[in-house]
Amino acid sequence: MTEFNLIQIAIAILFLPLAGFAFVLFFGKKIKSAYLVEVGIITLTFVLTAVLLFNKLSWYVDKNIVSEFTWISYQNIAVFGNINIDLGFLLDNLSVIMIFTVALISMLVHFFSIAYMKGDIRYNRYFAYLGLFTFSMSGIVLTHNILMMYIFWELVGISSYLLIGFWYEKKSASDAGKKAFLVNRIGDIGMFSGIMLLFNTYHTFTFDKIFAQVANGTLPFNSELWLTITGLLLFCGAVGKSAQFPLHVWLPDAMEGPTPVSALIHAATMVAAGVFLVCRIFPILTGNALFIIAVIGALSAFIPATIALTQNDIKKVLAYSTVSQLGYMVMALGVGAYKFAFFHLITHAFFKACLFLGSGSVIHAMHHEQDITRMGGLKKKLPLTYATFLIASLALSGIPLTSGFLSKDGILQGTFAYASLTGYWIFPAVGFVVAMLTAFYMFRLIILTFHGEPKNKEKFDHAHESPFVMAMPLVVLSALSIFIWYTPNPFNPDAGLFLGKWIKAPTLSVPQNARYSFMKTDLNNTTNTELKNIPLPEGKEVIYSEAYTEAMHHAHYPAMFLSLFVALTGIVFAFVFYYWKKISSDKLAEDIKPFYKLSFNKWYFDEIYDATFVAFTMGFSRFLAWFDNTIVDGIVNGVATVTRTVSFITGRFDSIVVDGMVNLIAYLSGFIGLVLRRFQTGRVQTYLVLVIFSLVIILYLFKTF
Amino acid sequence: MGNFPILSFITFLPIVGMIIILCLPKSQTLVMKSITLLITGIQVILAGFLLYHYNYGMGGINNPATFQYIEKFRWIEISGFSWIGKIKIDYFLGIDGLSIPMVLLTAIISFIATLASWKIDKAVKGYFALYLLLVTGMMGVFVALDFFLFYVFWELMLLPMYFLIGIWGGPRREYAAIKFFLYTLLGSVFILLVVIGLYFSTMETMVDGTKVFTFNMLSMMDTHNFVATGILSPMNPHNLRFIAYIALFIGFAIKIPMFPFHTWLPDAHVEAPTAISVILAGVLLKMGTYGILRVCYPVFPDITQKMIWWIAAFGMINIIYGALCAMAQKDFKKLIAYSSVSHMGFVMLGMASLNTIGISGAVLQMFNHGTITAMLFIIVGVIYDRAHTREIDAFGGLATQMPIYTGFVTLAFFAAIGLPGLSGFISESFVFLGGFAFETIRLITVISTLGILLGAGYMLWTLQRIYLGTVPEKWKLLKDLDFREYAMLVPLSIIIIFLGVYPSSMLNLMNSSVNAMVKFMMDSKALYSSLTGL
Amino acid sequence: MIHIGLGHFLFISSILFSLGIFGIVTRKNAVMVLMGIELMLNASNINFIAFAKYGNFGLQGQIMALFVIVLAAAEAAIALAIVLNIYKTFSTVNVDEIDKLKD
Amino acid sequence: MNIDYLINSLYLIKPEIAISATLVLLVLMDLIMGNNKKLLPYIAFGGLIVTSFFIVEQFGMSSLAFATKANKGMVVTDPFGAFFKAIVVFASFIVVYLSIKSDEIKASFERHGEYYTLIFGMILGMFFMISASDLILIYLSLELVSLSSYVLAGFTKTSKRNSEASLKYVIYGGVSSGIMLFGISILYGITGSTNLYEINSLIQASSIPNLTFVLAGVLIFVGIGYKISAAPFHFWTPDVYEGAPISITAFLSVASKAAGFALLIRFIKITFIRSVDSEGYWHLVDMIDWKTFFIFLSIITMTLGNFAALWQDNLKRMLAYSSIAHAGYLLLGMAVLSNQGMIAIIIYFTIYAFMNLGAFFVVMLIANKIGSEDIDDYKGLGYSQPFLGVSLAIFLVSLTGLPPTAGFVGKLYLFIALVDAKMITLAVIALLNSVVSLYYYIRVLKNLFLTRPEKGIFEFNVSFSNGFVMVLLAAPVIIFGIYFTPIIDLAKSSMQILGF
Repeated sequence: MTEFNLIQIAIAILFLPLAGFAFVLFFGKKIKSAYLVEVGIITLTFVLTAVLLFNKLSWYVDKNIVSEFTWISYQNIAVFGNINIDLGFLLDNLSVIMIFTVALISMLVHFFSIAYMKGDIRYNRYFAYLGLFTFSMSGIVLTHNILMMYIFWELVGISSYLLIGFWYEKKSASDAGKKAFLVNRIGDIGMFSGIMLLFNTYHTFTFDKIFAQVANGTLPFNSELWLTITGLLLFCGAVGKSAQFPLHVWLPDAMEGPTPVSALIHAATMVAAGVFLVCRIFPILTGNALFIIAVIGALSAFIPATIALTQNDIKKVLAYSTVSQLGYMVMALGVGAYKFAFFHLITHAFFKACLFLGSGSVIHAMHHEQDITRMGGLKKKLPLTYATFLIASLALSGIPLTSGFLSKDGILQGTFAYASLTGYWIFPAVGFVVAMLTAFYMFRLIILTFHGEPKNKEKFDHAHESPFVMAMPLVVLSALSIFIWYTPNPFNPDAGLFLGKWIKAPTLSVPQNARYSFMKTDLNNTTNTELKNIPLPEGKEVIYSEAYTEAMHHAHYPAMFLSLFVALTGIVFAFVFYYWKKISSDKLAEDIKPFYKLSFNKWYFDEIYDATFVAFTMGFSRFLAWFDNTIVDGIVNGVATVTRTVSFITGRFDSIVVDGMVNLIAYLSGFIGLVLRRFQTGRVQTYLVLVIFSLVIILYLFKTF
Repeated sequence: MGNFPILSFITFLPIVGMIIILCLPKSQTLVMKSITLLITGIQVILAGFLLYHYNYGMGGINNPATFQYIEKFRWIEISGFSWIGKIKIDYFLGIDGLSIPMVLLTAIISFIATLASWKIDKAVKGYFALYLLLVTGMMGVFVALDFFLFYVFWELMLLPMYFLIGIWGGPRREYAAIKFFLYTLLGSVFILLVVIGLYFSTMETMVDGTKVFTFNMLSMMDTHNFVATGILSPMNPHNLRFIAYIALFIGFAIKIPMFPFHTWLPDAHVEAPTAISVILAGVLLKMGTYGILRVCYPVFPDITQKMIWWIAAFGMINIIYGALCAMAQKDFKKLIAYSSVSHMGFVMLGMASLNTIGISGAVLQMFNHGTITAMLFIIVGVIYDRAHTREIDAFGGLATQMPIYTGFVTLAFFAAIGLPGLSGFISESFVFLGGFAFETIRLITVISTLGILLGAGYMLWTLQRIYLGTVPEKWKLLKDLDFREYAMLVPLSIIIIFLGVYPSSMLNLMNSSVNAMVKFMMDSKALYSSLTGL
Repeated sequence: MIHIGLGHFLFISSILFSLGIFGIVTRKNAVMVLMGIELMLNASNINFIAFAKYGNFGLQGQIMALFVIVLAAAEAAIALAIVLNIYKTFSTVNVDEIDKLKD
Repeated sequence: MNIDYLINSLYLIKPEIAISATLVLLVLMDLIMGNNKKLLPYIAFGGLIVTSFFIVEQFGMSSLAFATKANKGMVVTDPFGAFFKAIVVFASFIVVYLSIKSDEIKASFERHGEYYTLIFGMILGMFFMISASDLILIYLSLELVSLSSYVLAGFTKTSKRNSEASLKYVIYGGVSSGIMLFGISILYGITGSTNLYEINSLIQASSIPNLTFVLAGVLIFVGIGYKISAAPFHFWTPDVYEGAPISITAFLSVASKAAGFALLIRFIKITFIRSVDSEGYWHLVDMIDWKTFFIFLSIITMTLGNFAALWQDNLKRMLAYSSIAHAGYLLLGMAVLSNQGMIAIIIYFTIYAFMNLGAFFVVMLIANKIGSEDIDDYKGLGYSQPFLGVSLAIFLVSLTGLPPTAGFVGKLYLFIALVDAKMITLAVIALLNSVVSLYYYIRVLKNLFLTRPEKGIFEFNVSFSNGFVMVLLAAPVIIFGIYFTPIIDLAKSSMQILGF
């Protein structure tokens, strides 16, 4: 296949789901089985992505395939010079792997939904929205420029909005959709500001061109600080979309949407878009920016993990877990473990999608019961679900032989190496604590759901295993949670093609002195002079200095063992608390009530936001509306108090010119008029007196001239 | 096409229609409606014709040679005033890249608003006669190049608008109508004063070499034409250019409407019938910003450059203030009205950027806002026709009851919040990109981006309150769209999507002119400082 | 013996004029008001004649005075007719009471 | 002075003679015809037509009539005068027509002879006011107009309103003209002449006590100010306008005002002028600061007129105040003290004649039917009487001064004059005033179109002749709004005053 063929395939991949969306949207009403078209299209899309993936990785593994056309063009204009706003595709390994993942999960979710959504009044509409989402997500992944990414970013936001609020009859659902969109918009404002900065500096949106110019030393406002700020502003978009602290509040609420949607959008793909964005812009992230990203990631990993400990809604637990895992990835990027961040993104996508679909299966079986304290013992009823769920949980907890073990271990290793080089041990510390917490809450979930005695007998009795279309995706996804797909050696992720050959950290464009010290390409260094002579892949400079590689190497085993240890500890604790019930969780909760409440109430983020930003905005807008009606209108219309004092005027005036509030001019006019008409008494002698009087005044005034 | 006076035709065709309608007996309502529809339809076709033959390379702005479809002949000429020379007023029409989008917009919106007027049953004859007069006024403003003519058209639409709101409006229509009238009249008297002041400050050289005072806008833009002693001439050390600029700007700003002159707008919208709201928001508001671009900028480039920060700042206030006010509204239509205030703020911000991207964004936003808001008001009209209330809280769950309608609503709302793929996105982005590139207003631009959050906030909240949730029992009988409503909403939707995907079509149209404008503004900086230095 | 000069005439005429105005604004009876007007006119007449005499301006002043006298008569006639009509319709000639037309 | 000269002079006052002849003819016919008075208005028309021919002839003339050794001339014949006479004759045509149609006038049918005679008396007086260049003639003509109008204002003797109006008018007018006469006597005393041209040359030559001059000037202005109803000499206007028959009110508001303005312009320009510069600005003798005086006067006149009009419920009374306001606008043209201002006044008057007469015509037609001039009674009239409603709307919009009506052109030229004279503040005040005026004009429109009739719809047909005259008045208001070259040309050719 030629590159052109690949681009053609990519175009098809992008637009097929859109066509599906349009078809189902317009004909969904009339054709009952329109959804099948959409499912067919998405299957076809998946096939195409597979073809694309295979061809790209086989023949063009080190080549970035770019195709673009000019969307908007300006020649020779003042201030900017020539501007070509291009739209186009960038097919690199990152994007083809990502698009494959998206298409795969999307397809599986489509299948799952066929059964899960059966009987919904807007059945077809649901599939249309899924198509729209797939289209938007593909756009983010395939694009070669930041503007187009922003465009699809927003489209993804909209499809997410539509899907979260799919059951809009429920107020909580429509609320959640709105919240998701708005919170995302906050991040988007930052991202857009970043885009403005980029455009203002580089007059282009295309990643490659921007990177090239940064590498040439062109910086926003000629300052590294501003490059940092640009990076962070772009990262704001990721904060919103990937539900990072402090904008993570929308994701748990988004669980109001149908569960397959949660699996597709709010676990596997869309929320990973933020991470994908950071991967894309990685070359222009300065050391300072990365550090802040790491901090945000760490906070996002830690806080939701603590919250997940106490949640009782099965989807909420998974949602917080998702936030926490995304935090992991972001933290990994922040500490420079680029490869592992992306690796975790992919592995997490599969096992988290599996978990969500599994929970969907449970919920389906339990007739929309989501409270895990009211489940129990479902192992017998739903063996397949249980099995897949367990595999995915193990992966999430980072138990060997799973994909999660590989990627999470990589991340921990990265933080470890980073700490050893810079001394910020807090990152590995957070990483390990969160690993333990993850294992704990996942097994708490499993135990409460699948083990023990059923709490709700009636629903338990009616529970039944899911049909094939639902079970099949579970099996596929849990299979993908096994190490074998990624590396032949379950303890060494680098051994596989995935990390070994396909995914490489990109070349940094950031000026040397704005990088992490260990990322500098110190050409004066003797060890590096050798490096200089080595023909480098793609003819680019090496970004990781040896120190980092070294540190990674050293961190490998300690991190692995430690992570294994903490994961197991977590699992054990979960068993102690919930399976063997050696320690009463309730009693413990009582003992550390403040902490428990903090966790149970999600650190009061929603309350705080409601009380501050939301209340302020709403209050302010109400104030402004009042202000607008009363003061602004009033300044022109006449201040209300004046109105009252001269109400005897208004009484008449209202009926004459306008009712209600009248212009200040009107009042004044009215007043002047009223004064004037006092003179018009109807008595001719009065008039004459006035004439004589004014005559005298005129004479007095003019005598001086 | 030869010398066919197409601009006159497109402008005065509605007057012909008006005369025909006035001659018809009262009972022939359907004929009147059809004639109006036909006339506005022909306008659309003519506008399409204009577009088809439009030369993209010609810039216009200050160079009469690069205007297109020019029609120019002496309208008023009186010779022999020894002390003021000759008096002449030209009938001077022409279009450039700034006006052609507006002409298109006017034609399209007029056509659609005619459909929206279909259900008018009170004094039909008067309504359509006034309506057509209004259309002439609007079209005229966008094609006139003589300031006097411009002013005549500008005022011409005041009165029809007053009656259209005042007679066919809602319960407080009289109040709203007079408020509209007074505000705009107040604004236009300021404009008039500046028109006269400019008249006495500029002299045009005639073919025979004599110099005469002129109302020609394009002559006013050429510094050679200034009379040294004119009160608005930059050469005059005691000139009143600054005050005149403010007066002119306020005159236009009232129409935009710019904070704090916006209070007529919510009232006018709430009371006006749907079609008139569509016209009002779709076309009339644009006249304010068009006026600023057409007159304030090129005639007063020196002052404009001084005031640019303020223009941007007021744009920002409009954006944020309008959005916040919209958020607090309980009346659906009022909410949309305030959203217009907010969206017109983007136009002001874009204009203030003084670069190609920003001004293109502003002009594009004018067009886009015209179509999007028209759609939004039609949407309000649809619901009001059925439910006879616009109380937001009275509704709920209409998505279930009227799914197709809700589909259009969603599209329009998303367009209004600047969703990519729909037209609002590109214009807003360009406004921001342009504004950001101009250092003076960079901070303002960044603050203004809050507007896209607030915009999403109130729009989605409204969507939720009216269309999501469950349907109250009393709205169970509401029917979905009928054919006429489709006919209004579908074309607008197509435009919105088309321009969202292929904005170049419109951007290329205005490209040369915007560039000419930017270049003119840049050149004038040195030019004017040298003039005042003399 | 006092020499009667222009000043005396002017003095008299101003007093007459002022008295006329005084009468006009204070009298209630319409007829009295009209008499006030006559006083004013005659004040002017005195002026004209005095100026004509002392200023050697020719006959214009005297002619003017004659015209004014004639006009005053005409005006009085018309005014009295109007007052008569007022008396018919209002049954009063008190100008204070004739104030139906006002704001 | 020989007899030939006197006869030659008579040629110069042909319009006046024609009017006088018609007047005599009317009296005779009234006596001869007895009860058949229907013919009288047509005789009046005939007289007016003849007069108008003579007036047209005068546009090309420029000479003084009745000059003596002691007097440079009593009557001036010039295009300026001809223009204002034309306005008066035009107004007379319409007023005579109005009188035929007016129910008020019809009610006292037996006195029609007096009615038309008095109207022609007024016309004659106005003609002389317009063309007089001698203080004696000025005073006499002023009195002639006044005396006739006193009677006409109270023409329907039985109506309380009419009687009251005429009483107030006669007292007020008497006092004003008395004061003016006193002023004339002082001016005569200072200069020793009654001829304006002579006074002018005397003033230019010698220095004369300042305060006395001011006194004389202001006192004379009282008389003129009362005629043009400039504040603060306007008090009679609302009462008399409201009280008088509508046809007479219309006549007063247009013709009488035109004559007053002609007199004012001629008086100021001839008496106090020193020179006119190439830009057309008048340089007056600096004894009286006329400029400030007129600025002051115009501001208070238009402001007062507009603001007081806001409160009126009676349309006639409102139009009275509106005419005061318009006098204020016209005074702006005076305040400029330039030929351009004068042209602006002339233009404004041309347009004002159409729109004001038209408005009164509509008011009359409606009053004939519903017997009321109350604005509240106009509710919904636009629906039952679309023709009248639209016509009134056109007139009122034009009075407001909005394009594309002629009223805008009138205002435009006033503002042009102001801006050219760098009197920006005054222009702003005037513009704001015109915004205020919108309030009360629009209120009528609101009642016409925006409100539904309360008392039920009254149907009546507008007769063909009424419709024709209405179109005759309304069409120019629109046409001149769009194409105003003719009136400006007219104004340009009419601005020529003898002596300059």
